[in-house]
Amino acid sequence: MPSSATAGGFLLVLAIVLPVAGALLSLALGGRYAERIAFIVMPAGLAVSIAILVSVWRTHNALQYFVGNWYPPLGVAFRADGLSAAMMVTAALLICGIGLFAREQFFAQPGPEQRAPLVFWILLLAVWASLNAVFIGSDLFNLYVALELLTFAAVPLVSLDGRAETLAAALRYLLFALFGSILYLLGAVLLYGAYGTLDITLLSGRVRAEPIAWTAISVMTAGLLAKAALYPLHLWLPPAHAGAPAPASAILSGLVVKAPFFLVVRLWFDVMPRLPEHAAAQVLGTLGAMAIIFGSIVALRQERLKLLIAYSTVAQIGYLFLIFPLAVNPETSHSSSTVTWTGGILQAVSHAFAKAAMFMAAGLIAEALGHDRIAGLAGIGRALPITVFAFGLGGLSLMGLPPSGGFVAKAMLLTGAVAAGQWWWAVIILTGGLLAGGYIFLVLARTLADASEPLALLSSISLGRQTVVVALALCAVLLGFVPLRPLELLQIGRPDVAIGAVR
Amino acid sequence: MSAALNGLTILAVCAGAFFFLAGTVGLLRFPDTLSRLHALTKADNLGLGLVVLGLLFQAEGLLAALKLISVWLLALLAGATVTQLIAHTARPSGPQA
Amino acid sequence: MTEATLYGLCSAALVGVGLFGLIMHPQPLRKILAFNLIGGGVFLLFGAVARRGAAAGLGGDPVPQALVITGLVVAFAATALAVALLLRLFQETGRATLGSDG
Amino acid sequence: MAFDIGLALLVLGVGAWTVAARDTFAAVVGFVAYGLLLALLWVRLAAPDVALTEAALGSGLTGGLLVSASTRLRRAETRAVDERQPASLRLAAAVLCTLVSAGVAAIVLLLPEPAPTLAPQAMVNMAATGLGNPVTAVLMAYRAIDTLLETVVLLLALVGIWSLAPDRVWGGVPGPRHQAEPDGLLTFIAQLLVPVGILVGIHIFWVGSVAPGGEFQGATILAAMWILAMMAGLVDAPAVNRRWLRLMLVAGPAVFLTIGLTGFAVAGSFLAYPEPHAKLLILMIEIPVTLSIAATLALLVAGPPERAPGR
Repeated sequence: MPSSATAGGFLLVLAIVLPVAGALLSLALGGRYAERIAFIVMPAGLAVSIAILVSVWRTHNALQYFVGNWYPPLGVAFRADGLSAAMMVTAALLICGIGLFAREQFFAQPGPEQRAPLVFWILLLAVWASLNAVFIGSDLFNLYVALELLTFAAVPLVSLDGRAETLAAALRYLLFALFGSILYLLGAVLLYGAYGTLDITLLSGRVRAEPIAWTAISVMTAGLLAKAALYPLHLWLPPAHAGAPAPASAILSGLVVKAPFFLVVRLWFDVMPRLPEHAAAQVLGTLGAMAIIFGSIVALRQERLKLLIAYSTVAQIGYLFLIFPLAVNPETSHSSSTVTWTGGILQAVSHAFAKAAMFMAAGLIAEALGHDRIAGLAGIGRALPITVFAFGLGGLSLMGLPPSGGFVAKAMLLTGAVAAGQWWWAVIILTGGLLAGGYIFLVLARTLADASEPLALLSSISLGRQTVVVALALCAVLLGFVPLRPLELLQIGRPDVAIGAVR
Repeated sequence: MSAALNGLTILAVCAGAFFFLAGTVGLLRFPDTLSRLHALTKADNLGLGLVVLGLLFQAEGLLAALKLISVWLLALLAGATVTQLIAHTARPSGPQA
Repeated sequence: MTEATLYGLCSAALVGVGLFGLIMHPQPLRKILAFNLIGGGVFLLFGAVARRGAAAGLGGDPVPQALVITGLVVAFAATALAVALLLRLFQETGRATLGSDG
Repeated sequence: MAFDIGLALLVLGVGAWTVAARDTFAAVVGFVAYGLLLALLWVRLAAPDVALTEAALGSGLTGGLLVSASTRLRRAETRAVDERQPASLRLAAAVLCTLVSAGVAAIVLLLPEPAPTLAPQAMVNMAATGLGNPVTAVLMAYRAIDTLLETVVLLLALVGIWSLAPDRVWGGVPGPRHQAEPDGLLTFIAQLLVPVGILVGIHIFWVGSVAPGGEFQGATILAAMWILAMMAGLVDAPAVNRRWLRLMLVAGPAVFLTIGLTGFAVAGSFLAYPEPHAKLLILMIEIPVTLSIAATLALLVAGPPERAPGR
């Protein structure tokens, strides 16, 4: 392994330190400072993320940093490859968008300090810090701490309203998350006991195909699935994501569930890149397929808009796990598994934008109407055309229709399925798309219908917030112009570099 | 000399262990919280005291002996505090707010 | 069998026992308790691994030992948050369960 | 070895009992015993630092938290006892858990020989940190980033707990007010124990650089003393909007972060310490961190604000 930090490695430290410092300062100063600090940290953090992306792109190499000049296995390393950089920029863009959107809702009035604004801005920064720590973490225990940080930032977001049902949802979420953490930790100690290191790069060189590695990775994966809400461990997600305030839902559904998925990818493709395990990958794929079918069907039957969107998250998470049977497959060529892999990552990114936009659109609709019953949406399309438009754009990506990131992602997954000769995944992908089309059109048809009586809006929705929602939805659409082949950026710093070259 | 000290140690520690045993039996057999606490504290304070006494014969130097004694005193104090707290919550009228 | 192996096996059993409690108990407080039980088991495995790595005049590998200290603190924070949520839920609704599927 | 087997069986038995007990309060008491036995076990595993943490935090503070929760939930818990799962489900769960245990046990037996270890590396590099306790060296130097993030984790958990307060009491005081009884025995004992406990906490923290102990263990004892003082009514919990409290909570991680960042300039890396001053810098971090952790732990136990701010 390279023995020294790469130039620009300090950017990785900044990516974590900036939001952490912001959160600390917000708690210390309190009151109305929290929001101001967040709006200073947001552009700075975005700039850091973009700088990391540019640096990775320019040098065609992963950024690396050794904290305190202690080298693994004794010390802890940070490492940003193309995948990390892409995820960090996604997170930064979304956090900034959500922050702009939330400004009105969590505006601190002058006078004594208020609970919700202070807590929201602190948690927003904390979520960001922990996501960055997850994306650049290179040490399995450091990643555990990052995951816990993420959990403690995400759970209170669910119950920010303080309603009793959100308290129950938050508690259930926390219990699932803790269950996941403890399994993850169990796997980590097994790996340390066997190979004497927790560093991902070192582990990838030491791990052999033997029971101990299998057990460790399976246990860790099981724990992460509970955190990522993959079927059948999804029970906590819909009430938690639907019960949270709209900006919080956008964070939770768009970003937070992607972190455990990201770690599963790290484990399967980075920690043990040379140990393809067909059977276990098929299990993950099957769970993903069941999530797609089950989540979509239940979404179709929802009566409330936010719950529908939350169940659609359950389904969309399913797609992410289809990459395992398709990319971890000794029979497919390297380039085809790279296509599938790229498709999975694109799905994660475009779903993040689309789902955040949809949750925020639903939040605006609920704010205007005072409820989010789908049956009562008639006429809202005329009252809030921009918001409904954004909702539709997000839906495009969920259905996998062009032009949208979801289309490219699903097309890549389809290509991978056909190339691998596993046509049944293709059937699942297409069925999921149809079902998504069903529940999106169900909502859109309602919103575009004429109201039987003139609609009385409880509050007017500012143009600024609607613009933010459209902008995020447009990001999901723009991802649709990505070429239909493996992205060079995502391959930088991966164990088998050079696209298409089988080692 | 050392044989006699060893004998004293064994005697005291065994006696201490007996009180621990008695306290544990009391904890398991007594009917309500307050009498259970009674059995525990009486027996354990004495039991720990005897064990410490036994170990004092083996102590190397004054400092070690003082440390042992302060362990006993600290345990006495902590035990008394926790007992008070438990008794507060356990009394029939319930915990006082 | 060394003591490290013995305690390693003990921790494996504790993980199973705690897992059973976590799955089967309907009350959240019992689930929190079971989570701590599993935590104790997993941390004990760190201890067994550390003990196996005794070298350089140390009774155990200090790295896993330090990780356990970090882990214990995090587990305490998690327990405190879960208990606070549960107590608030009880205050608001008068019940301390999560409903049918909890 | 016989002692170890007996101890392991005892821990297992108590652990199983906390799952099997019908009464939640009894289960919690069992858990406290479980924690203390684990602490004993950690001594057997030559990990006195962990033993101290387990006894103070894993058994003591966690136990206290769960005991008070189970008393407050007593009515609800007794009602829930009858909600038992069907026998078939219990059997399936038992089979699953046995499989997990058997799997982990098999792996324990398969662990490679000789065991990989970082102990020699940790010892060789300890000179550069100026410390004498390798566990503290791991926590404060080699893996300082974990410790830094962990202090943030604690703080975040506290923000999460505070966020559960109803809006009208935001900025108020956690928990019910405990009245001191001027002639009460509890008040007397607490007055006696608190100063002694604070001394013990500081001692445990102080020796941590060379001997078993350190910031987490010391902070836990300090936190316990604060909690005791609050429960005995000697002091009231602070209102959560107090500036001094916020500063005290944030001071530890903030100083840690600041000294870490100066590492960029003076030692060439984030969280690196220039060699001649390493020990001094680590101490400068540890003192505020210990205070912040102690305050955070105590307030984590105290819970969300329940009384509206005065004045």
